[in-house]
Amino acid sequence: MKKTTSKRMFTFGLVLLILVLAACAPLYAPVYTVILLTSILMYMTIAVSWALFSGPTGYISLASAAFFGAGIYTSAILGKALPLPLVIVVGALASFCLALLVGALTLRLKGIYFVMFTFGLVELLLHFILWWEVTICGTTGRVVPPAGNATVFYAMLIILVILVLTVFIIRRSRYGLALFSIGENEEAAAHAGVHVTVLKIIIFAVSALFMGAAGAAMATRWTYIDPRIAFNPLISFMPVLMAIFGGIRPLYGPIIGAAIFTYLEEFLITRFPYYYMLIFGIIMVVAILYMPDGLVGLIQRLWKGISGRKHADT
Amino acid sequence: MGSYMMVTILDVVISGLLLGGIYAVTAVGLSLQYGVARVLNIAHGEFIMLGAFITYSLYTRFGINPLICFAICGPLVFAVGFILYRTLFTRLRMSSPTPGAFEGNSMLACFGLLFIIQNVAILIWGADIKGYTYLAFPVDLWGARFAANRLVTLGFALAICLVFYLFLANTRLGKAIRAAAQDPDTAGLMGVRINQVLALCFGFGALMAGLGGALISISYKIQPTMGLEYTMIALIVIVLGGLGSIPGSFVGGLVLGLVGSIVTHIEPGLSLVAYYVIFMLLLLIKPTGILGK
Amino acid sequence: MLQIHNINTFYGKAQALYDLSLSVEASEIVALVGSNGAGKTTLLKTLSGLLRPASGRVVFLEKRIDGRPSYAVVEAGISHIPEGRRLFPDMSVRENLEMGAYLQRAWKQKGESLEEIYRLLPVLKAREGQLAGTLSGGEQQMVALGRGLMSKPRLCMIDEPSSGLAPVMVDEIFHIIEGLRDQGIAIFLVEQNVRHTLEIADRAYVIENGRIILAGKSEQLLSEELIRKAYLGL
Amino acid sequence: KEAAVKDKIRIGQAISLSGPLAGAVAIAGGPIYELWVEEVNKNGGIYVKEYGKKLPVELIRYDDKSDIGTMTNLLEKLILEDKVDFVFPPWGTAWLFAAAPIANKYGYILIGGPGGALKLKELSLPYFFQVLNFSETQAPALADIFKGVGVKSVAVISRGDLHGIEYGNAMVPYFKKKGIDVKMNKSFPPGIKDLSPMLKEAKSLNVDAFVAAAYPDGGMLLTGQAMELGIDFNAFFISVLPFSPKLYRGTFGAQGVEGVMGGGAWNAKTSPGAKELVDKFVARFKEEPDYWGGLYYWSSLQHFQQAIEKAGTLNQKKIRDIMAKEKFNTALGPFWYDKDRYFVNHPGEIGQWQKGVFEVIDPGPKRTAPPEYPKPPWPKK
Amino acid sequence: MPILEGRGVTRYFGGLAAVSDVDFQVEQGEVLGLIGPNGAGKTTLFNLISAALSPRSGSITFRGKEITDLKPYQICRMGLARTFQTVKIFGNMSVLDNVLLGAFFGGEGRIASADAAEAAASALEFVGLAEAAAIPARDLTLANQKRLEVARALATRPELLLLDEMMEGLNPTEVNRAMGLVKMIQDKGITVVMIEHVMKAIMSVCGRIMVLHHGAKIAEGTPQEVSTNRTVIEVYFGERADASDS
Ligand SMILES: Nc1ncnc2c1ncn2[C@@H]1O[C@H](COP(=O)(O)OP(=O)(O)OP(=O)(O)O)[C@@H](O)[C@H]1O
Ligand SMILES: Nc1ncnc2c1ncn2[C@@H]1O[C@H](COP(=O)(O)OP(=O)(O)OP(=O)(O)O)[C@@H](O)[C@H]1O
Ligand SMILES: [Mg+2]
Ligand SMILES: [Mg+2]
Repeated sequence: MKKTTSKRMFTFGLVLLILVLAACAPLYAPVYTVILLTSILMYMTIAVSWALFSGPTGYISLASAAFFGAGIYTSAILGKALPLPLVIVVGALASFCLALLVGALTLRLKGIYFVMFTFGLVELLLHFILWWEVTICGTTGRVVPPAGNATVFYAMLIILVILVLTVFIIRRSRYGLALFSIGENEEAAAHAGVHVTVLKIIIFAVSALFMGAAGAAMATRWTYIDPRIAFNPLISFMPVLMAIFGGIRPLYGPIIGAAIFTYLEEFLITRFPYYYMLIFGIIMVVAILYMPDGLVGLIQRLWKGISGRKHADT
Repeated sequence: MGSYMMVTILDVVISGLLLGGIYAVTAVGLSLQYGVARVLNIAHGEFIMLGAFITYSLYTRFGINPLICFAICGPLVFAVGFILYRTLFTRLRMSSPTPGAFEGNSMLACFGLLFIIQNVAILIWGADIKGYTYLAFPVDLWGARFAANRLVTLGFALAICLVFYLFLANTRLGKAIRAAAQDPDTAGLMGVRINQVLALCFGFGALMAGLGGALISISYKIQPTMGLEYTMIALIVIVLGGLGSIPGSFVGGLVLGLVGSIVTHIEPGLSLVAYYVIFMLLLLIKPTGILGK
Repeated sequence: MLQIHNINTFYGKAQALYDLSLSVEASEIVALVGSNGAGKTTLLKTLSGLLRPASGRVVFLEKRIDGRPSYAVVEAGISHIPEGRRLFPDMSVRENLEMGAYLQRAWKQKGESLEEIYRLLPVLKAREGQLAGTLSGGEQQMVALGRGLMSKPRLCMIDEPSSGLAPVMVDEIFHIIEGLRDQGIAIFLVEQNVRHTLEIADRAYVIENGRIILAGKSEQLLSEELIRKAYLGL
Repeated sequence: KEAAVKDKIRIGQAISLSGPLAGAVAIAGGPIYELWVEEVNKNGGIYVKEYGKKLPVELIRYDDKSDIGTMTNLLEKLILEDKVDFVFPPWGTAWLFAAAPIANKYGYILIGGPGGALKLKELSLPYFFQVLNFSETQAPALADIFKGVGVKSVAVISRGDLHGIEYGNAMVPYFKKKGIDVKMNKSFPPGIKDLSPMLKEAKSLNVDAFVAAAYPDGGMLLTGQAMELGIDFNAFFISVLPFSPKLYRGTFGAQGVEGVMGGGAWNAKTSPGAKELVDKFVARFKEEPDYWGGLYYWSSLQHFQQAIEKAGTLNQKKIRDIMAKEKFNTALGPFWYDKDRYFVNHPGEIGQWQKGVFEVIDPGPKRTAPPEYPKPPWPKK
Repeated sequence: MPILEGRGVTRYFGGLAAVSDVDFQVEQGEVLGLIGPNGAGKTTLFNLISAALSPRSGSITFRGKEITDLKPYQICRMGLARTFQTVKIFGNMSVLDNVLLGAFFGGEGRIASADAAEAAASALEFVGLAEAAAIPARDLTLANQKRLEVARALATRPELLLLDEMMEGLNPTEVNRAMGLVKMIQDKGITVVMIEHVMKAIMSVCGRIMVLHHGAKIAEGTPQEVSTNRTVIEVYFGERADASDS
């Protein structure tokens, strides 16, 4: 009992320390480090929000780009009129509403059908908005007022912290349990009293909320956006890979995955511009071969090896 | 006037089928890989790209007829797929704790493959768009006009899919493949050599991708980065048609082609929007695809 | 024809079978009884290659089969009818049965085998085209049994064939099993219907906590006090 | 003290080496920057008075994966981390939009290469220079040419994006002004797989000229389908594609592309410097350069080099001020920017393939050959 | 007033009437047995009651309220829980979490975490799985998975429990124990409807038995009445009907 509380204190302290260090980054770190950290934060946010819903339920969503894009477009439309925090809130709400609608329509689809529907959603939005702008508005693309590097960094940091707290609370509550049960056997969950549909839709929308917020904040870095940029399918795929790479189940899996993925990619791109895909690909294949349960699995195994404890962990 | 209408309709329908045929060939292979071997092969389009570039090189370098290139690039790509499954994916399947984990892990591995294959292709062929012309002349059919190469392509697409379907539906191996998809352990209890069958499936999937690529290179321009686009189309087609159903993939491909052709005829700007609208509507009406169970 | 020597099997770190040995001869029914969680299913899975024994030997018709993959075991002539039916849910009843005849030598005669199965279990004939996943529990159990017989095995390992069956059908199933023995097929039978099983079996083993604790002729065991208390509920 | 160790000029460029854009980078613009760096170094480098010596140039290239977010990060990395002396532009209009404000923020000169749009002017960024010609100069020239050869009616299709809209919007009024009947005006989405319905419709309307505001992917499909279906027009124009000898002439053959018009344009006859560039390019890459921007980018770099030498320092502000004012002689002749820092002295607006050469057919002194009209039918194979 | 009542309940699969025009009543506090040959429609009837399937016609009322058009979770929260013939457990969740879920979501209104934990623990204790609480549910043997389902259903604090072949795969001694379990459930005041092919259990635990055949009700009454019914013997028990102790 005592041991677990002291372990918990330690974890808490560690998280706090990292947080303080991160929060002060713009004060001591070179500007580019802050920029890099910002994109790491962005991927962390998307990966964690993705894992919030898709991790336990097993509904692999490829709609992240749609929700992220909704945030971006909000920023583009309201960026000049409203202050950044407000823009972020509106972007988040826009995504939330979009996800409610989409969720109500799609969440009865299962497996790959759901995956492809969500992917289709991104493409549909992209092509529809493109067509709308081209034929109805007669122009495409918008200019977003840029914000300072530190501003975007803090915005992303705050979003991530709120997100992590939210996920933590949800996971620890009864609803966390219910989400896992949906992933295991939806029918049985329903017969045990879980209002499966509503729960799925709400959590789906909550995860979209944070993606929208991230999109609204990040748009200020790009100055110019058009539908192709806003609804980039890479934004749907990368977080999934990062989460699988890190380990989907524990909260810190997608966080670690996003950090390593983003840093590794940037490292390779700048060192080996012509071969980085090759190297990155090989690393991915080898990693998955030797870490079948993600980085987190590896860490847990190492940890078990070190601490020598036999722990009946899932 | 009536006959003009008829010709227009014929034109729209056949144009749709011509496009749909290509979609179908690319999808059938993925259907096999995902429906049976449980590998959501994001690198499927890269195999298509390989097929296309091999054909391109053979034709432009050595003047080998693209249709004959089939016999070369099909087996080549099959071998790549088969070996990949035997080495990489079999190991992954054994080490993944659950089937769900295997699906996730194999998708990640496929992303790795996508990067590797694409990069290698860029290093070999360069990143730029390539193309050649073959059978680039018109053929008149009942008053409407079509490209000879596309008609040939459609013919081949039909034939390939048909042969493949008959193979799966009627042979012992075909049955084993379907059983393996549903419960590999129990299929093993029936005497099925699971690892071999799954590798064959993956290989056949790659083979179909290779042939699809060869066909694509005749009518479309190609580049090393073209893969993902075709992967996505193929995914849409197999989902539209019903997962794991070969005729489903075929029908799905044709439906998509037809829809595209009809909408392009009316308002080209909406043709891609229409793809997705149809796709999503169909899923909502029939959540398991057109021919899904 | 089947000899098992000192098999040890683990699930991860947990040991499920301890130094287990037994044998089955041609044309006999050998029963394996034991309470819930004793390791019966584990043993069958180990024999058919779904699990690997950590140590020990399994010899079938003079050939080592331990550690071999399932298909090799089936090819050697052992058919395993698994616990919990394990049908191919998206294939029809007929296709499920045909899969049972997947082995090259059985495939050639699959038509006749199918006739035979339909004769033994006429219910299946009526449901020929239905997807196996939509059958009732008992119907699935019958398909599983039929499928296991399609491979023309020398030895049939059956895991709880009567579970989920109505009493009339239970009688029927035991009847069929006796018929198999009469055709010269050896049967290794795991059953919870202990009395009925011991009535038709030639010999039986009793397994507890992964160890054989008792073995002998069925009639003897039927009168054994321990058996009566622990397994017959008397 | 820093001056003492300065031994080279480092230039950074974040550009698409992989992803969907990589194909276009390779045929339009990408190689020119490499050639220029090699050329400068062959001559010992750029003389910078401040250091009293010629400094060789090093090009640091990163791959943005055709992703804007990555490009902006890499550009800032180049500027902030790698502390390069100058930056070169990324590829593509949207990419320029994102890059220009960043470069401007850090006071880095950015000379726009491939890509650009009128909208960029609205941002009015002092460190941004634009070198390509666009719809506003090409559209009137095309209308003039059409008028001159006697085109009566035209069908216009445009890619559903910024490029297509600008071209589509710009051309139609000029055609109308010249009394040319625009019988069809449609847009198509990027990524479309079948353009034959539009060709067939235009044919059924019996137009003289078919005009497409398209990118290489769509343009290749369009040409291929027109050829396969034997659909001929008296004039056939594609905005972004025919300028590429490698891709366009290479795929369809000199006979296949005979008479096709495209945006651009220049060729070896444009100026002695142009001829020299073609020769150098062929010697280096075993193929001809692109006949739209190739000469422009090349000349803008020569202009840039002379501005540096004149400034005698690597100070961006000083160099910028010189660039904005001064006229220098380059491969295409005198090179200078207008008050918006847009380059004005284009060697040509419209080109046409004639006997394997991409001729400039604008009316006036830029012309290297008169237009061929009507375009001969597609070859029958 | 019966706690559960069905009128003319009918369900087809294609042309097959899996349940056809069945009327039934379940009285508060009783244990009702549901038997019939394989494929008779017993599981389908459970599915109709618990809203896993919707009937083609007919109506079902629970505690006087119409439940025909409700959703499974609503029915569960009203106090009608079930188990599945083909087990549906949450394999990768711990045994305890499986049951905890039922405790949290099964009842009407919110339940405090501590209470839920207690309810889950006592349900596990009740079915004899307390020791296995921490292991993943998929590692249980089939028979124990069935028990786990019972525990999960009990944790939802039901008034009526539908048990679908919970004793499948138990040997006679274990069946005795399971019968004790059912009696204890009944003693808690929970009404039980059970499908079972184990005659010994049905005969000694159930106060009343209902027999289905080809989707229709062919007999109903005390164990005594049913076991001597000619038709039932013919279609269900077979000639060994006397050996009901096996
Ligand atoms: N996948 C698994 N992982 C860990 N332990 C397992 C696993 N499967 C079974 N066990 C354990 O192994 C032991 C033997 O199980 P087995 O299934 O062989 O029993 P059985 O005799 O067939 O029981 P039953 O009569 O219930 O079918 C049990 O204690 C069980 O908990
Ligand atoms: N989804 C379905 N599609 C077609 N037929 C079905 C479906 N579900 C059930 N059936 C059929 O309906 C009949 C009744 O099935 P049910 O599962 O209710 O039987 P049961 O009485 O529970 O039998 P058992 O004792 O064998 O479990 C069976 O013949 C079965 O094949
Ligand atoms: Mg067992
Ligand atoms: Mg049943």
